[in-house]
Amino acid sequence: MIPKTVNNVQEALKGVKDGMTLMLGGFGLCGIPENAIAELVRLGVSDLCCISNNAGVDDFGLGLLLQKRQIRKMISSYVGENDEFERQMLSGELEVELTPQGTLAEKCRAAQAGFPAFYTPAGFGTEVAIGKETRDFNGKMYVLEAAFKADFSFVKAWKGDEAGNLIFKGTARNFNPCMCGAATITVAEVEELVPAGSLDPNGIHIPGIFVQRIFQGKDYEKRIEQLTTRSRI
Amino acid sequence: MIPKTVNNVQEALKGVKDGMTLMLGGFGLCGIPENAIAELVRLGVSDLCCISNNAGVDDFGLGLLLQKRQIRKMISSYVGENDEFERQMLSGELEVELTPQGTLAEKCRAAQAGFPAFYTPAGFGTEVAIGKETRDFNGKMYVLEAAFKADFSFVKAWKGDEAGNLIFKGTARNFNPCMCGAATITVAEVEELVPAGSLDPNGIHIPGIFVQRIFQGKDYEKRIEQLTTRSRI
Amino acid sequence: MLDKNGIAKRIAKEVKDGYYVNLGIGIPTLVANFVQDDINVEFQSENGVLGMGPFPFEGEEDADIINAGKQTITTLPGASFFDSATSFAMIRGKHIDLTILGAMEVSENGDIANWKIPGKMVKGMGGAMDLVASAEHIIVAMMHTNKAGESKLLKQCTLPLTGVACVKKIVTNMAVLEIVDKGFKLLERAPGVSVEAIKKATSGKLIVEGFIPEMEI
Amino acid sequence: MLDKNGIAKRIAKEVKDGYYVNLGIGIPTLVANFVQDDINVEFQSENGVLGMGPFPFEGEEDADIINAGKQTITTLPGASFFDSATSFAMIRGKHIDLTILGAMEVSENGDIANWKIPGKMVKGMGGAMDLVASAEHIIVAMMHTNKAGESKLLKQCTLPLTGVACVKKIVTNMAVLEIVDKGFKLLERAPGVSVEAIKKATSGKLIVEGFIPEMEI
Repeated sequence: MIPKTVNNVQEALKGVKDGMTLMLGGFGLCGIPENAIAELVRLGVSDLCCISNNAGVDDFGLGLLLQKRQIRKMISSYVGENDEFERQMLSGELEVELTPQGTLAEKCRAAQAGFPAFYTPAGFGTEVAIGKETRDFNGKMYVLEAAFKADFSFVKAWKGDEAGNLIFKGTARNFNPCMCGAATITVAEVEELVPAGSLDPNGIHIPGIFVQRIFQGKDYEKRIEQLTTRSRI
Repeated sequence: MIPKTVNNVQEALKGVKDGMTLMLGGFGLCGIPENAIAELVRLGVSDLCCISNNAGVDDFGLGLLLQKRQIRKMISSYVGENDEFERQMLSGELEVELTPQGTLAEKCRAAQAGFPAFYTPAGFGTEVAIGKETRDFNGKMYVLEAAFKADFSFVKAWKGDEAGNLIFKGTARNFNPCMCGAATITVAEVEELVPAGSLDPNGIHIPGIFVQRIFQGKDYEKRIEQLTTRSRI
Repeated sequence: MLDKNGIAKRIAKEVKDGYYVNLGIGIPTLVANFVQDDINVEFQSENGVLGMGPFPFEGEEDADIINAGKQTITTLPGASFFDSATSFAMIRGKHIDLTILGAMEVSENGDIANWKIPGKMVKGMGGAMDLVASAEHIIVAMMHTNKAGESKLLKQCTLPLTGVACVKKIVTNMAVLEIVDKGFKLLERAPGVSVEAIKKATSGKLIVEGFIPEMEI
Repeated sequence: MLDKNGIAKRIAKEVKDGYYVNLGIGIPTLVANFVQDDINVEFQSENGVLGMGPFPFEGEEDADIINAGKQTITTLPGASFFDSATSFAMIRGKHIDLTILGAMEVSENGDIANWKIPGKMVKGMGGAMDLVASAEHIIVAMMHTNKAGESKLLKQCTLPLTGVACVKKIVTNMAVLEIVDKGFKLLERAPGVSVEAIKKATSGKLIVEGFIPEMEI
């Protein structure tokens, strides 16, 4: 077993510098690496390029980094629900690269799996394909999209062990597994860190080889963006 | 829940015809769809193109189909341990397309995930790349490989539910998940078929959407090819 | 004229036994409420769940279980969770039988625009470009005209496209239409809406052949 | 001269703390027996397991838990199972730190041939082409000469290639060699083997600079 445990979020983020490209898991506020984001705010690193499906809300998630103007560029598929984001984007302070959601996921997976690029039908004939190679396969058109290159990947899992093996919960899984091993260093924060051997080897979502550092996260807020319920009959 | 259960292997293989291209899961004799293979032998369908990492042994696995001369072409990464295979291959009765193992897996995954082709470094500069497009990405050379097209995919899982959700065991997982949803019809045989709702939605290896038919398998032999043990001290 | 629930109710009739369905945000989400009880259907949400159930009872919501609209949801027996790459493997690999989504504009040849208005804040395409580029069968749910009263069924889209030549069917508050080679083929009228009124509200080429029945909803 | 176990023992010294290692069939498999106890290493097998342990005790074998050589194995705490696509994602994505495999021929520039002899039954390349095309660090374990006494370290490979310019280091029964720009750089001699003998057994360009120590194994 190759131990991946670090003592805390400070150790986990060692080496993060201004100007780096970071991947951050999560869909909306679901499954986001809350501890890593808080530490990025504390560190005050700036000029960041953040790859994340969404950009948080004004006072939570990546919104916290936007408030402090730490982000130079966002690569996302959907960035609504965030006034500060809108202000910075419209004023030109923030660069935004919008990418179809499936393409975003596969650009992560391609980086993880050693594929330099891939052909996807998404975005063909739209402005997303401008400047990109397109190609016909079996009568259908595809766009060539390149794998991401990132310095750090921050993911949040439900359970993890000292060997870096991860298990996610529900739809908090989303982009997190795809981002593991897709950056030079993958940092996983988990709700419950257990000794190696505690997790069923058959039930691991992400093998520890894709994770360089793991730590026990704390104080998870897990905010709900759209609390929707039905009344009891 | 969309029910996928069929009563038996006969029903599961309905529609299999001479000349079809079939995918079969398994690595060596580990995790092979034993029931489907037995039924293919019984049906006597011939002129088959079989995509499978290996070709079984003389008297088990795909070797049973080879004995009956039902296979026209094998697409595999490794085909040792089979005298009848060797005889048919050397005599020219059997067409063999050898494919690097990772490429084989990804050609399945590409078919499953709707990618027409992909670039892999495997085989560049070797006879595997002859006649194929090659390309430089970031100073490294890659070979363009096309997704498989198959009529049926036969996989073996450990547990499955009526909705077609699958869980594999140990290294019997291998190519099985990659082949699910990679053919027009995916047939899963399982050691234990349970009602929908019995499996933890968080622990499913292959969601039922990738499976068209599922049945309770029987009489699994699970032969061991290389029984290797150590002595007790 | 139909209201949003009426559109959803009519679209629900397009949902067949054994279908895996992806519902977009807005009117499409309402479709789930009207699908027949006696058929087997599973709803996928592209953030990573198959087999979505109704919203949770108050107090039973789980922050880790949401749909693509970021609403708390529940799951039904047979459900599964998966990552985003697998989710789009389902979509790109044509394993989803039906995609229902909203639109700002649809053109005669099936182009769709639903993500961007130049000069306005762009929120992003989310999974829409993947869905429209891949789905075997796409139904658009929308109002026939925009707030300014202008037709949303055009000869050519004026807004930036989400996908080209992909829409198969459109259900609006006024009509059900199919995209055919030469334009929008009128299939059904909403209750009380005349063919004349639909013609007037349709800017692209409308094809009216024979008797156009009123929708049954 | 080393025997197979000797080669494996020498290669084991190349296995460093924190390495994920893929071992090929044959001599490479033996390497696991000689890795130091006080370092943390995980062995991957490309059929879908990370964290392989020793062979099982008799009667404890499980047909569902094998390695790429189809031998029954066990797993250690922290192990995981995964599918073939994920396994090669680890390999292609350069997550494996060291690949050790056998060869029939290696050329001066690091080309390797280890899968096919024209005219003979071809069993296939298995995962070897993926491994050699992707690995950061590849060590070849082989005899210095073939059964006919001919050198396996050549100017150019004569057999069909498995991969080009990929081998970094070679450990044979006679020597440890590194592939450098101009040829095979001799690093160490096997106990009792002279530089002269190695020169004689090496058909490709051998680079001998300064004192060549005997291996410590």
